[in-house]
Amino acid sequence: MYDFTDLVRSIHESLVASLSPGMAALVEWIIIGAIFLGFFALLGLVLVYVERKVCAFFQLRLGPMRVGFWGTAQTLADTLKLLLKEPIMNKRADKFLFNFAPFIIIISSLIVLSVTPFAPGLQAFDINIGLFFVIAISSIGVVGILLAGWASNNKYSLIGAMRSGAQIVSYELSVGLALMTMVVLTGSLQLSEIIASQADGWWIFKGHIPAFIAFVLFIVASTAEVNRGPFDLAEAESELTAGFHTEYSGMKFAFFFLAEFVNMFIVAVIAATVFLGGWMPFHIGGLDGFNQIMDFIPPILWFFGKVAFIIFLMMWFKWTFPRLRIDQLLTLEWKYLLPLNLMNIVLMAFVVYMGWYFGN
Amino acid sequence: MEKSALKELITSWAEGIEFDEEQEFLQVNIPREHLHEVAQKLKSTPETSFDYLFCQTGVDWPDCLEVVYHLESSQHGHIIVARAKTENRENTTLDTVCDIWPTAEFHEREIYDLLGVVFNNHPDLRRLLLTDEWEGHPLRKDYVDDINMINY
Amino acid sequence: MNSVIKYFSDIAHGVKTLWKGMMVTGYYISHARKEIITQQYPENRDTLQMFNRFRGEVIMPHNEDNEHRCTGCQACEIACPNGTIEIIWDRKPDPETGKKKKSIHTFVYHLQMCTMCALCIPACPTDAIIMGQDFEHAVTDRSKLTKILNKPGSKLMKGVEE
Amino acid sequence: MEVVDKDKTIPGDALKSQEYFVNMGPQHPSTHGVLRLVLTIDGEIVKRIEPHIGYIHRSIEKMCEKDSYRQIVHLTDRMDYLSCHINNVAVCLAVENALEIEVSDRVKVIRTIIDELTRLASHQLWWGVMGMDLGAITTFLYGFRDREMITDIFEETCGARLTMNYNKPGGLMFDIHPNFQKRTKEFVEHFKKKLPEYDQLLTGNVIFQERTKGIGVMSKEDAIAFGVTGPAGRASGFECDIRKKNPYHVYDKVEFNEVLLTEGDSFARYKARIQEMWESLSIIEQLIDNIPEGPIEEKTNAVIKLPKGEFYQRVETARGDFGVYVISDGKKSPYRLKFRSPGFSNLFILDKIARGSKIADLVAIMSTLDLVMPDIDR
Repeated sequence: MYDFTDLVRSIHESLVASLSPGMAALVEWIIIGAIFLGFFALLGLVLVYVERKVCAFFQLRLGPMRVGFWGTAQTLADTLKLLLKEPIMNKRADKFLFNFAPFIIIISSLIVLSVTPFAPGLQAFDINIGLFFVIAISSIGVVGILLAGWASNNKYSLIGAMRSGAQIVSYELSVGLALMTMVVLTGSLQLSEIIASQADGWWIFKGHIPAFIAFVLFIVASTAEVNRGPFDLAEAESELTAGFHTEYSGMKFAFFFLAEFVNMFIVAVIAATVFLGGWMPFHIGGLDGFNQIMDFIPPILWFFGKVAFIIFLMMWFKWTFPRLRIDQLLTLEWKYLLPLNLMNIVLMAFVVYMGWYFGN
Repeated sequence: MEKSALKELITSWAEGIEFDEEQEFLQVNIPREHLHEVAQKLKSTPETSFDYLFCQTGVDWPDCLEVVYHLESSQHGHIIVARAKTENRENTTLDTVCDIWPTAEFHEREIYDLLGVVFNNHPDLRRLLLTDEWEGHPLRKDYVDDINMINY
Repeated sequence: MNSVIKYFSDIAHGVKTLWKGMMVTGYYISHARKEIITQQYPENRDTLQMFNRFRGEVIMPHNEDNEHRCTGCQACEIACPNGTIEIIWDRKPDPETGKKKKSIHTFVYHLQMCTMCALCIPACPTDAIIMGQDFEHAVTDRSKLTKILNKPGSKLMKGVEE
Repeated sequence: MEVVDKDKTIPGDALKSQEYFVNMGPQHPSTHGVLRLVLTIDGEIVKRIEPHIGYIHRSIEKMCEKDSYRQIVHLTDRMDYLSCHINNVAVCLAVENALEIEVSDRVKVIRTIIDELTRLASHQLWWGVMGMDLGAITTFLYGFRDREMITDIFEETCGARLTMNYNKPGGLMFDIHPNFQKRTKEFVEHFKKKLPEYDQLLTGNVIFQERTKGIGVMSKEDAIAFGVTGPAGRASGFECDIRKKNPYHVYDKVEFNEVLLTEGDSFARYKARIQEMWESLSIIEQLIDNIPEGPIEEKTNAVIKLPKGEFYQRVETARGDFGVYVISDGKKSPYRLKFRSPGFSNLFILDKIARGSKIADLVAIMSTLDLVMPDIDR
């Protein structure tokens, strides 16, 4: 009913009909690129506003209230301010790497965004190794953080960058394993197929205990991977002032800031897709009437609803918990998350082998 | 320990120890030659065991500088005020007590900084509050500062 | 085996304490409307009520005839620890008796030096100065902080000196 | 077989870690003011800490030498601004003792209540900041919410929220506001409900406990030798509560426990303060309903002159043993006035207890010592 496949196909066909195949492809690239860049910027603005409001309500405050209705234009004004700011740089900094680092981070998060399945037929890049692609690209971001910390010529930045390196290298494992647990169930790495396999119920319900454990592990590990919440050691403002972006100002700082929020969105997208059925409405196998009612809600709303839920969960963590120390962070990964993940993947394989999950 | 018993005990330790007239706390004047020795005994003798130096003050008198040690025993709960004077206002050396009470290290740095009492054997006698280039010792009565208007 | 049990009970305990903390913040976000404590300051200026005793600045009340109660005795100037108050006085002949009498010319109040300790208020024998409740002292120029408390043309209230 | 020399297989200098200096402060989020710590760091491990102070040294002791005794009181507000009332009272008590003035019971009880409110306000702020230092920013706002009620009480009665200067030698500036008792009772009721929330949010939290337990352990001997007092000293088992040792006001008439713990780590210091808040609440509850009638000030001369001699007054601020040492030569200003500030002694144990810990631990230790820089610099 709310399928975008026909719309996308008709645009494609009209372009092919009026232009040469090469030109048509080029135009399509430009359109998709422009859409994603716009979406990226919009996402940053909205998420920053949401974070500030949610944080304020947790803290018995009102948050931004002055610019626009209930402060809705606040982030826009802030962006304007950041754009107008003079970019200052440490005199002894490595100029090329210093300027290059924000782009690595922002490009890596943009690339991952390209596989996001927003709604049926609304996915820019549906490759058959989707999940693998996400895990691979998202670890490029840490290179940017390391470069930024090193090129700043600031000891605080360097400590922050090194922490971030150690953190991401270890938490990558848990993220991968938690997703791998689900791949045992889905049988595919392609995001569209993973969603399609959840038509009769989301995996978190169908896969019950092991899937739920994997979900919790994934949320914890991915929060750490995007340097947020109780795991924001790389920027730990009470210890390292601002960590790896201490020396950045103006738009380059905004890039780091934006990338953090977009990464959070990406993590939420992956969690929503793999565990909560992506854009797939809430279906219960066998109850056709109920399923049809659920189908009336557009998939894109389902998608953004689930993503918002997970983002809210991550904000809830961030504004409740104290920060971990670096050795505790690694202890958590290597002593708790990783063994639990390994146990869980065995459990899941057993469950799948015995056929003890719903909807088989 | 009672004040009189303390008096007797401390008098026997070194020569030249004097006691001031009755105040809230027992006041003992220690000659600077015996300062370190008596301080050591004040801390280590089991009957006195003054192990908590809670206040160390430098005072600028017209003829000398004086350092006042407020001592308390965490075990017995009695308090004594020990005082030691420098020779005069130019030759201002005293022995350090920071090997006996570690907290004295920073109190002595502050006193050196503000009053100019030089403590022998202090491990790290530098200015604490003021910058290293500062001239003079502001808490002395004859210190003149034209910019900041504290005058009498 | 014990260590395995401990391992899992540690995890369960940790998750439980974390959940407890999340319930506290969760309560506040779900009751945000009731619990919010901040005020919107410049917007609520009209309804903002300071406490009577709040010490914002020193003021000298004048009555409707433009009369104040300050005799120029300088007690407040002496009581002030920071040199905030400066009284310039002169001797003018009293119109009734003809005798020369001390009266204030200007009562200078350096707000930039005032610590709001209110030592000048009880020092005043004639209750000429009180603490005002105005706290919005931000100005663009430091010289604006030096205020003259007696209004131009004001004179001493009758009956104060008896 | 070739003997492998272990030292030669590893290219020595290439793998050796190098120590480096980091300036923590004077402008740093967790030094709470202008404290500069020169850290020698090896990786994340702190090898040596050298505090540099004096950035807000205002020479209050020198200023006191020209001020009258009434004027000195308001300067003490600006030292440990979080326990300003207790500092005020210390000077007033010193002067009253020297002049042998006995204030009325009403003044004593009011001073005790406001002392305890000040202590609560200070500990609430500390609790908020402690959470913030460890990364839980929300606690800061929760601490301030409850502190705000106390500052409102202060504002209504004393006229200012922070530097209130409510005392003068001989009594109080003015009587308590008619609403004082009602508001204080409201606050006690409110805070009794909110204090368990502090425990749920931070004390019980597994991350918080991991961050503080066994960190920065201070032995009782160290605490005594370095003169660490207040909750920090009592967490190591050092009985240093002046309210018990040399009772002033009506502390000998109210019932409360001296909080004594033995662990001496950051968590013990944290717990000591939380328990002290309960004790303060109980002291306020015992006194708030029976404030006796009586004059609010005793008559003093227009110019207060202390007799010749020396006077030492100790009080217990939120940070520990605060002392006022007055040497008088019979004039209207003291000859020498020394403030024994608890923070000064508490700061310098940092090097001893934080050596070998990580940077994040140093932040936790520093916030459990509860340093207020104006108090240290004076």
